[in-house]
Amino acid sequence: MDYVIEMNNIRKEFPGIVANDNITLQVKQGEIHALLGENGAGKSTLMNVLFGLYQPEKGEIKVRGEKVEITDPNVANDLGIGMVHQHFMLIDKFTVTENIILGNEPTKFGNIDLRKAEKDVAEISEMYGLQVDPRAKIEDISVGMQQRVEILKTLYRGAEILIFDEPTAVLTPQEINELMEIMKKLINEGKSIILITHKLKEILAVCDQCTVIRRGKGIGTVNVKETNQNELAAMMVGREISFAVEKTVAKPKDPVLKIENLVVRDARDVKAVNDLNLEIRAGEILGIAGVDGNGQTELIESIVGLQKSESGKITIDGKDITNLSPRKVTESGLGHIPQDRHKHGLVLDFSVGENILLQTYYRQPYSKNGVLFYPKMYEKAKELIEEYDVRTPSERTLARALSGGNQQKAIIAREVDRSPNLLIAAQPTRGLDVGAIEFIHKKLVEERDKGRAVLLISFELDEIRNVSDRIAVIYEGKIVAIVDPKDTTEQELGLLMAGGKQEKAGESN
Amino acid sequence: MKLIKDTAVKLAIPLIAIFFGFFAGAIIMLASGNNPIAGYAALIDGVIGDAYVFGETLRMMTPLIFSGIAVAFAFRTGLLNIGVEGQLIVGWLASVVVGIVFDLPMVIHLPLAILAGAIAGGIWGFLPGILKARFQVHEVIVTIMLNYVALHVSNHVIRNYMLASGQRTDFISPTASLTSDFLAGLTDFSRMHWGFFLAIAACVIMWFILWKTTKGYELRAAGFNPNASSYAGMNVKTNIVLSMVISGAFAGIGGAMEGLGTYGFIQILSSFTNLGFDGIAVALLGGSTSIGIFLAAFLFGGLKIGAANMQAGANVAPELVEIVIALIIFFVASSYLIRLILNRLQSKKEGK
Amino acid sequence: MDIISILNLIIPTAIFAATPLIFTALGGLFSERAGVVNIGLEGLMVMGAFSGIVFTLLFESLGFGAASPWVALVMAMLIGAIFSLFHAVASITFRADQIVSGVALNFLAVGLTVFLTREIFGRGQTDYISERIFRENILFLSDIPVVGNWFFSNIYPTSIVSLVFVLVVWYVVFKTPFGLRLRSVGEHPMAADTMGIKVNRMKYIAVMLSGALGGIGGAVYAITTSANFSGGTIAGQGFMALAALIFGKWNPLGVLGAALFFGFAQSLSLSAQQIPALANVPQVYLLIAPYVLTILALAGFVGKAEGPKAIGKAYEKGSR
Amino acid sequence: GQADDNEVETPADTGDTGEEVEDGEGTAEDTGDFVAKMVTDEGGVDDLSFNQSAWEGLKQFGEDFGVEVDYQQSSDASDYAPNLNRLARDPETSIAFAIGFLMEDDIRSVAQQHTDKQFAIVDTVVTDDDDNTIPNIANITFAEHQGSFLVGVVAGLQTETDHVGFIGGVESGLIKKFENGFKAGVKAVNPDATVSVQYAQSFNDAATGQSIANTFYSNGADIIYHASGGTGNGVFSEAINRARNGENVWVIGVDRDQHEEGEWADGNVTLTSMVKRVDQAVYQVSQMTMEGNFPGGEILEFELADHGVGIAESTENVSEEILSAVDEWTQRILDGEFEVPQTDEEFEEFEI
Ligand SMILES: Nc1ncnc2c1ncn2[C@@H]1O[C@H](COP(=O)(O)OP(=O)(O)OP(=O)(O)O)[C@@H](O)[C@H]1O
Ligand SMILES: Nc1ncnc2c1ncn2[C@@H]1O[C@H](COP(=O)(O)OP(=O)(O)OP(=O)(O)O)[C@@H](O)[C@H]1O
Ligand SMILES: [Mg+2]
Ligand SMILES: [Mg+2]
Repeated sequence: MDYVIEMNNIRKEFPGIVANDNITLQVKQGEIHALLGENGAGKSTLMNVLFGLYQPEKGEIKVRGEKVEITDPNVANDLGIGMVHQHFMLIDKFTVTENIILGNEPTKFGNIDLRKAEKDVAEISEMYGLQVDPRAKIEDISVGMQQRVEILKTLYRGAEILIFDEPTAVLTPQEINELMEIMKKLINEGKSIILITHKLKEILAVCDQCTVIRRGKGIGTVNVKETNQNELAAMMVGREISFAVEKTVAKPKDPVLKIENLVVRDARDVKAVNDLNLEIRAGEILGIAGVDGNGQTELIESIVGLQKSESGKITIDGKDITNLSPRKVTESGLGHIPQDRHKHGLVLDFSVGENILLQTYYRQPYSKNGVLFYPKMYEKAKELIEEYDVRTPSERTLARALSGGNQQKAIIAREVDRSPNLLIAAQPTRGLDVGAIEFIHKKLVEERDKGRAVLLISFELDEIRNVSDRIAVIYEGKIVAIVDPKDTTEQELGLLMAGGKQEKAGESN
Repeated sequence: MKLIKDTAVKLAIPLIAIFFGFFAGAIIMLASGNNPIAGYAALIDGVIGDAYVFGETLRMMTPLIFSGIAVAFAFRTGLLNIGVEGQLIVGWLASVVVGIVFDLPMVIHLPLAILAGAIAGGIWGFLPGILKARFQVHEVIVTIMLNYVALHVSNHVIRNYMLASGQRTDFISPTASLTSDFLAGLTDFSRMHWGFFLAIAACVIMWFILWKTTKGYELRAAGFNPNASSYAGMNVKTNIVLSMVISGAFAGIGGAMEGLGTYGFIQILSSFTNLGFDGIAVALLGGSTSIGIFLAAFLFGGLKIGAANMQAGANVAPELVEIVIALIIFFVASSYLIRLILNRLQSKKEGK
Repeated sequence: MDIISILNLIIPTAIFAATPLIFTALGGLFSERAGVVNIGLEGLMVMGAFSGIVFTLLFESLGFGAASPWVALVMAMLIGAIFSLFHAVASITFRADQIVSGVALNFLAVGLTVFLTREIFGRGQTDYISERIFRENILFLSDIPVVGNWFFSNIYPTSIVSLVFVLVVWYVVFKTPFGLRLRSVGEHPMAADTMGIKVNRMKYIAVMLSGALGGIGGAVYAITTSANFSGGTIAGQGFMALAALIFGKWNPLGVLGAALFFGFAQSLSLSAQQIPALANVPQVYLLIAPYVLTILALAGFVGKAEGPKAIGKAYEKGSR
Repeated sequence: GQADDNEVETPADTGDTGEEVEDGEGTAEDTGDFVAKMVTDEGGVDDLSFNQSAWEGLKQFGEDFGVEVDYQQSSDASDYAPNLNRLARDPETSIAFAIGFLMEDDIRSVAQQHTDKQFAIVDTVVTDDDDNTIPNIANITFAEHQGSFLVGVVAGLQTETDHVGFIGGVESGLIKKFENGFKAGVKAVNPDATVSVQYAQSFNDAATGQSIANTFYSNGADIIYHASGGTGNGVFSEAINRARNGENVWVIGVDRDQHEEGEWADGNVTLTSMVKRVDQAVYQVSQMTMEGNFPGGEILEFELADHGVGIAESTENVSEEILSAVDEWTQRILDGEFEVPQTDEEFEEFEI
């Protein structure tokens, strides 16, 4: 067998934890090799070892059959290993070209030869079909294009072996499809790929082999052609996972959220939400499907009170909340799981307990006349930690120290426990493993069954289709269609999201 | 078990840093031909040698505690207040003005004068706060600029409206004075005054506001993550302004301590008092905690008072003390180094 | 007095007052662009002023003649760079809080220089230098009518050097691979690391450059203006340089503008008493004018100053 | 106000005081026990100014009489009180000098607390609440206006542009004496000359000093008298720059002979200096005290007649005629022909 990469018996420790315990990973030339495992299983760590960011305590690495010491990313680059990181390694204020050439700049008389650089970038992007604008700044381009820049970075350095760490977690369905195409193209060009993803469907779609790890230990490698979703999930979690969201038929009651002719302008003064109308009833989950950038963020922020709307009216349970402050809106019965948990959801340097009380600290019994009662707060936090199965050493542990899934659970505990009549969940499962996803979906359905209205926003069509009772498709700031998930296919949804008309979608059926 | 060890390490770090600082100071003394033992003996003698110097040390601590708290409070809420110096000066001026101009019974006059200091300092903190909240102007520049404005404006007011003799204003009326014959008697005529106890109270108040009130919780949250705070319904802009106002008010009271306690007047300042800048060091050395600030102020105040005796008793230039202070701050800041050493020692012990 | 002669008075003074600020703020630019906050600029200037004077005196006595202050400038640059290692080691290697470390640097500089002054001169201030840097007319350029008068005649060569430095720094930071890497380290050190850039080495270089330029800034001030050194020679200029850096939005040309603005406001306030129209304005308004104008400018039209993204944080491999 | 009736009667040069010991009333045992100490202000004993001058006088006194002398350095204003107190409580100290008017309030309280001790202060008069002098403080003042008048005469005669300048440090009653004396001197000999006046509002801002000097010179002044401490360094820098370009500009120094400051490769821009003989004053008061004539409660004004103020020795840039004019004016002052103005009001009324 010709392995391009052999990682044998790798051990990597962090203070107090063994992230990789005797893991072996063997990747063949020209294959897409999946790496699967729960949050915190040690996948990123293993790949960072391969890329030279971490040094393993034990084990050996062979590249193309030769034993190597990868002491830093430069060595990895020289060996033809490139990595697209889970959290993008891009510099927002730099242009695409600058990001790509960084550390490897073509020069002319001592200064950067930007013209040559841009030409080189255009050439490579042409070759692999990775559309980018070489002069655009990273902060101005879409996440999908950012990802292509990441890939270009590795190719620019002549990488033959590419590591993708959860590349699809932040992409829209369209972008995911494009990425899959690109990966296939890369394989055809003779490259080899290691792909980390939590989405089993993706593994089944493009991968050849799949290595599963659990809690830092290697569980085994399977041939993707000979396996299925359930088997993979079981290997990864160590138990059976149900993928279908179990729920009964919704029994919607009175409308909770009513949005009429809403107009919101974004930072660039464009009407991001343009005359939008929407209604959600108690006891139903309404999913909003749409390609990123069609007004979802502005819609949520204007409901929540973080952004002023230009015109239109928003009511919760008949109460006008248009342009009220976030605090007033929350008190009118809104719960909100924000899409970026680190930026908007948590104060990472606060304890888990303090984070759980982030919306209610000012109320009795946690405080009175402006004085806080910490014992009461922590008592409550402990209760919720138990109830929502937040895995944390204690309620006083800093939120920073929790895994993404558990951070998300803490947020959900906070938002759901206040029994809001309206719960907005934005990308609630992004980057989480299937176990955590299962838990969160269950919670959303439970809330629905308690008679709450749930607004779900997600770029994952599967999630939208599985969880929602109704799906509203948003396009250019308007709701262009409302469909029933049961009799709408993924293709139809995709078409609607791309601006196609509902009738057409129906016709094509 | 682990918790106990963590606390022990936390306590050990400043102590080790202080030791390193003094050790380095000893080496410098040796290198410059002085006797470090005599030098430090004189230093210690100059801090706790008798009631007078001890009283002076406590007197020196008083404004340092306030300026330390002012810096720490802003720091806790994510703001860097370099303007404590200016806030302290206007607070000093305002308290003295009230102390001179009004004729009131002490129970009203003294609190009013202190309040005047707090308000003036608060206003001086409000400006950078509102500019940051409304226009995103970097608070560091504004506070630096306002220091100079405070200095010139205060000198202008003194020179044109309040000049009594030489370079200073009149004395404040006794009803606004913090001086205490009792404390002075206790400490052999030192200038220690009631303000010291106000400073202790301020430590408690800062701790209480930050850790025991909903406002403090909001302020800290906004300091760590303004985005998440506004998502959680807190008004981040108001909190920025409030934090700067409170910080400035603490600084202003620190100035009132000088005006109502130590001096009883304000003079034309030919340069900054440095009390505000020292506050940055006090706050950071004290880890922005109340107890830490108190202890750091003691160390600073003591070293400053003791420095003179070092020169008198052992002929060591007083600047040595500044070097030692700087090195202590370095070592505290480099706690990573100390942790590394401690870990090394620990694992060696375990290895055996 | 007509407007031209007022400007004749103010502009050269503004340039002169701005020069030390320009050098020092350019130093701060390197360090902060690489993600290391430098509140220690004040201390670096102190160190530079001290070295500038001490070495001028030394070289004078060694018979270097008119070259003495220039050689001393170079020495001040070196000493500044070496002294800045304190900040670098503490904040980069030992992950000290950069603000704390900068504050400590300021304390240390004043303590150390005055202590050394006492050791060397037996008193709290140095002797006066007699070889100085003098104002000169710049060949040809000074003959340009009006403008030549303002910018090129009777100007300190150090001011011209500072202008050249602005252009050089601009070029280095924005046009060379070194500059790109420097900025990447300040924006996203982990990204830079994955691209094979030695993050901490870049930071060290940047901090040392800030020490070198801060040293020059302090030395220029001491050699052209105060002519000796004492504990009070540098009193706040470093903080003004920091303000110029932020005001100038971490851009060399911005820094130049900001420093000139400070200089202009200051020299206007000093000259105002000699200008009939302004002679009756109470002095306090003129004294605070530079600072108030700066604040107004920031609030009014300059607006948000956003620094390098990863500024203030020590880089640990693998942390997020 | 200043009282002139307590003038010192025995002006002596430090050189010939050795004799007087033998003549003096003090016995050998007395002198053996006598200890004179001083507290410097922030400048320190080596400030090239009046602290240094005071210390030189004290040292000379110590050498001449074989008695112990010492000093205490203050690093900032809050050190004055502890330093004075340290001397006051030291049983050995026979007389404690406070150098500088900034210590006025501190010496008052320390002296009132230690009534058995002997104190002296330079540059001001310390009074109690009822405006009476304090019995155990000797007040040493100088007639700076007289000395400034003489340099004003020099400037008025020397100027070729009929335009001279005065740069003050921080504006205060004391510096006003320099200003008004100078202006009066210029007016006396050259009534048509313009005198530009500006205060830097700092004693330690050479850049501002240079900028103001630049403005003055650019506007046609050719001689600048400065009374501004370290700020004056910038005045010298500016003058040297211009002198090198062939301009005929001068600086008049202050407090001591500032010849050194004006030196450059091809010349010297120091025209002359107004010196204030603090050393003389300290020496004489020490001697009086040792001899049992402690001038407690008295106001000693060291003036032209006592050689307490005057023109510096370095006058090589001043012509013979001008020097003889100075002598003439000196005599007229000594003869009491007119009073040199000290305040703005007195200057307004000054006619000659
Ligand atoms: N820099 C670090 N310092 C300390 N511990 C770390 C560090 N990075 C990772 N770990 C720990 O190592 C373990 C493995 O983390 P890793 O990031 O490899 O997980 P992962 O499999 O990539 O998870 P995910 O699916 O969430 O991306 C975790 O338990 C984590 O706590
Ligand atoms: N420097 C660190 N110190 C301690 N733990 C760390 C550190 N860096 C990462 N971790 C831990 O690594 C684990 C997983 O890390 P990973 O990068 O995979 O994040 P995650 O759980 O996937 O979250 P997300 O992808 O949503 O950011 C978490 O437990 C996290 O707290
Ligand atoms: Mg990962
Ligand atoms: Mg993850």
